[in-house]
Amino acid sequence: MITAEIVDKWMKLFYSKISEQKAYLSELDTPIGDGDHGNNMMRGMQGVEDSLDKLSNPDLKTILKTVAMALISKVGGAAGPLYGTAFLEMAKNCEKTQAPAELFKLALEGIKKRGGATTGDKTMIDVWAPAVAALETDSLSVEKIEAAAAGTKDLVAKKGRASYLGERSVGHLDPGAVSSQYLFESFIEAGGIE
Amino acid sequence: MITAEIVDKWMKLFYSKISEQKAYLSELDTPIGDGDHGNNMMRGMQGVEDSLDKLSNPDLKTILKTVAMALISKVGGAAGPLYGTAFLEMAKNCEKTQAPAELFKLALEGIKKRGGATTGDKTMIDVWAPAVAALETDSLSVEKIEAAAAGTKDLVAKKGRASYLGERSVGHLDPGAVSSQYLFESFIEAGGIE
Amino acid sequence: MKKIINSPGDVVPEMIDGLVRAYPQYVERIPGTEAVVRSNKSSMDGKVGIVSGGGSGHEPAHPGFVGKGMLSAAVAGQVFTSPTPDQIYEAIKAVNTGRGVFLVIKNYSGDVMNFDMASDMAELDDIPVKSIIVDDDIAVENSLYTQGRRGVAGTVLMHKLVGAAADQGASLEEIEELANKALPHISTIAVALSAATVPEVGKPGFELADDEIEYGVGIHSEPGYRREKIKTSHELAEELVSKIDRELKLDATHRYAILVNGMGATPLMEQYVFSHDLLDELATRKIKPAFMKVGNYMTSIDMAGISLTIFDLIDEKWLDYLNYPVETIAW
Amino acid sequence: MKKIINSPGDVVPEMIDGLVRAYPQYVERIPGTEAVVRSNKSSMDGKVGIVSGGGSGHEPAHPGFVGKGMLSAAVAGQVFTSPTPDQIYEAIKAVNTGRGVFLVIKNYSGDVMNFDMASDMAELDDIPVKSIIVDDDIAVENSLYTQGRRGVAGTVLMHKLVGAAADQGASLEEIEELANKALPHISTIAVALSAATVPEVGKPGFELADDEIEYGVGIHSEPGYRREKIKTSHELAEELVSKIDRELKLDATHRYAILVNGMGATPLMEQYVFSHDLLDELATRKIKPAFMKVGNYMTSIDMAGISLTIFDLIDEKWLDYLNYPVETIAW
Ligand SMILES: Nc1ncnc2c1ncn2[C@@H]1O[C@H](COP(=O)(O)OP(=O)(O)O)[C@@H](O)[C@H]1O
Ligand SMILES: Nc1ncnc2c1ncn2[C@@H]1O[C@H](COP(=O)(O)OP(=O)(O)O)[C@@H](O)[C@H]1O
Ligand SMILES: [Mg+2]
Ligand SMILES: [Mg+2]
Ligand SMILES: [Mg+2]
Ligand SMILES: [Mg+2]
Repeated sequence: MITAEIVDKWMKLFYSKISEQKAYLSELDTPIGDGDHGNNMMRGMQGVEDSLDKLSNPDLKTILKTVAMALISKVGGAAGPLYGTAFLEMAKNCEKTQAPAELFKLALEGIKKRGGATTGDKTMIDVWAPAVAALETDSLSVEKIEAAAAGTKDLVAKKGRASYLGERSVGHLDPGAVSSQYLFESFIEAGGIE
Repeated sequence: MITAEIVDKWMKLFYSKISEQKAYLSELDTPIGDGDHGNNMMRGMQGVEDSLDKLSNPDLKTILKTVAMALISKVGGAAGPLYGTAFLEMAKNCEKTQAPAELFKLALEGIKKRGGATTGDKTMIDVWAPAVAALETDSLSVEKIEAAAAGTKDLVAKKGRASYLGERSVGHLDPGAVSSQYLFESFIEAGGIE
Repeated sequence: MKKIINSPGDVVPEMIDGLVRAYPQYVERIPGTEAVVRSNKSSMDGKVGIVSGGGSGHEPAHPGFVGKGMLSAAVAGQVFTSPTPDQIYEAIKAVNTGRGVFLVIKNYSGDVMNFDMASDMAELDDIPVKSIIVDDDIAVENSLYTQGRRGVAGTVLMHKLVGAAADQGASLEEIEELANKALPHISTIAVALSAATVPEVGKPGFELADDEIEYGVGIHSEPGYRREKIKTSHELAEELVSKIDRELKLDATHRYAILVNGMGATPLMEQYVFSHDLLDELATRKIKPAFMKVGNYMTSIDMAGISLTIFDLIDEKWLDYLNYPVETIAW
Repeated sequence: MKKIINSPGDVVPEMIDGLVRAYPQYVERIPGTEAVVRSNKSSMDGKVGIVSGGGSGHEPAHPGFVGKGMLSAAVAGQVFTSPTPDQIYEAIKAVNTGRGVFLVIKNYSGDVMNFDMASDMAELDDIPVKSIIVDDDIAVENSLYTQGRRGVAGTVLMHKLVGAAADQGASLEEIEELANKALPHISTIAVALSAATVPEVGKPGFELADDEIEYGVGIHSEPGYRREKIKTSHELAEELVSKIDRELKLDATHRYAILVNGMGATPLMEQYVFSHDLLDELATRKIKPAFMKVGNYMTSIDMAGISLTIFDLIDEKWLDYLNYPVETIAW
């Protein structure tokens, strides 16, 4: 059951992971991208933090929509619309269901639709898809997420900037997959699957 | 007595010294100028060589004028008009006198008039003026010329690019003084004062 | 990193501020955004609005091309990062005078998605929006299964084309048709001598040895297709022209427009020397350009390098559009 | 040295060739020289000719400013080396239509002497020649006993001024008077982040550490007045404005024109950020420029750095001259 409190905790944890790993994420984005993913996510999460600070006792829909709008209007690049769309989809549907498996599944569909990528394209989807599958069987764990992110190393990028490298993208982690790893880890730490 | 043969020999010797010292002259021009004096002189002496090649049995006036025009149209920068003017003055006056002391004196006056500099301004004049004085007392020697060029090291530049440095020009040889040193050395080697 | 900036995080707002205050006769800032719009508002009356933009770091693109006859507004994202949809949406609203708005988007996932979201927002306001996704960089092989090719310097020629058509009263549909028709005839290829340094990153996007160059790099330090020892300008011209030739099938009976584009740190001296070799290379193919520009138009911050764009002017009108007078900072 | 060139010795002729072939609508080469003249010959009829030039390496200066309303011809010497009198003389002859020729010379011994010799040659042909020696660089203390100050970016504003006056039919004497009157009101000061590399030399004219800048450098790697640790754009603006203020005595009741000039390798991003700080700095003195330009106008090959020129428009007409339309590659 996702609640407003969990989202609030989740975002705080995610923000602190992004702060810690900002340089690392940008570094991952350098050989196969344009070196800004850490900065982009940091700017976005600062925006999320600022926006959430202004809310008092928000309901689930409000908090999810606030996160979405902050990400959409602060991140830019590829990650902004994708993460933004994910939270927007959750906000849209959270009155019907609060089950993580269902909400994350809808979010993943939003990401796929927005970016036109699919599993195996070496994007954040390669963390989101296995994470959603694990949620559906109640088996999401930090290990699974880490493994999914690590698995992007062997893939050839088909979408995003890394795709310009073709075969040469092999051997590098996808930065968006790693930031998504942090997102799911934070979700678990925030008690999202208890 | 300056003759056409001496000028021809002189220019060949000067050309070969410039070729050897091209990099050194540009290097001298770097801390207190714009690093091109060697290249400028090299371009000029190539032009002189090419022009002289086209003459057959020129008289003194023709050869001096040819040198002047080649320098004027090939060197550019500050050195071109100055060396060019010097040879032009010699050409203009060589029908009246062929005495080195007199011709070089007129050349020096041309340089002073063209550039507005005087002795002690840390320019080629600081080699030309003592050289002319020595010619007048029949005492020109390689040692005197070298000493004159070396003496520019202690001077503060008042004209040319080096003057922008003011006091900071002290401690550096003047590149035009050094190329003038080669000019006079070549003249001696060519038998000009025998 | 040695740059004339204050805090790396403030580069974009300060740059836009400097630009609009230096050139108030051409552009002004859309309040609350990093987007600029024409100061000459009446020049937009009754015309389709043209909006472009993208990450910053490509100056003078895109704000330098805002003005009568070219762009109506330009949106600046963070350095090398697509602008956000809310800002693009503000620009769309600011230039819509009733005949709709046309978006010129460079083909990067981020740009495409953010401009898409902005179009969705504008459609809710009943503003008709159409767009072109420019993908002129032939360094990357094209494929339906990937992101496809990048949008680079050829985008500036697209701005010029649709800007001129809009100024002459073309409808949104006509502009879309023009853009779609012209796009396949614009090809660009670049060579880099050094990479760009994003202020917030603080070091170059890639390293090239003192005697190395890389063909086919993008405008965000994206890697290219080959690394080699430094070549002469003549050999570079040969390589770049032959790459484009394979794509456009250069034909002595056609008319071509040429854009030689400096990447930011490459002086005009080198750009003109390259132009000399390029024109020789084209002359061996019996081609003499009908239109040519040389300079910094779509840069990559302080990258050293050059790109060559060739535009096959198969339609008579396109040359007129390129020559059509504009009032901008940088065209 | 990594540059897009062929042989270092061929840079100038190849560059001029690339330029004239890229822009035949504006300029053409004077046969047998490295000088360019307007293609639009009729624009010179009955007008005083304006000739400028100097060493190469300052592109787009000087050929980029040749065209109706600005220069009639420009002569290019070797890199950082004054052109020779014979070439200048050819340019004078090419633009003389009977009302005489005005020379805009930057104050370097070489330029002054070579242009002088060319004037002497022209006078033998009874072509009336007058000139101005621009010495706008306030980094160097002025003195009657030295070469005096250098001519730098302010020279471009002088080109604009006398070019506009000539186009409007001013006589040689009127142009000389205008130039003499304007000169003391134009001041420039620069800051360098790195030095230029002359192709034939192959290494930078001076070395600055990774965190060092130098104030007051010239456009040929001439040393400046102070070396310091890198400063913020804001602090640079403060330093440069205060230097010029000491010279021009900035006055809120005056109107000013501003030229922010990139040295060749400094991207527009930094130039616009600097402009932002500059305009703030001027605003503290209650000054809002009446005219401003930002870009690469008088470069120093691939030097990184910026110069600031302030022009005190004490005469009403000068602003009109600056705004007067021109047909050039680079103004
Ligand atoms: N079309 C897409 N679908 C899904 N994810 C994508 C897509 N394009 C990019 N990404 C993700 O976005 C990440 C890059 O984000 P970021 O660096 O912030 O944006 P940009 O590439 O615009 O600089 C990639 O690592 C990848 O995971
Ligand atoms: N006004 C002058 N009078 C005499 N000699 C001068 C003057 N100006 C410069 N020089 C000489 O010219 C030399 C520099 O020549 P060069 O480097 O070829 O020209 P530039 O300074 O134009 O690059 C100086 O070393 C100096 O000896
Ligand atoms: Mg990125
Ligand atoms: Mg010199
Ligand atoms: Mg990015
Ligand atoms: Mg020189």
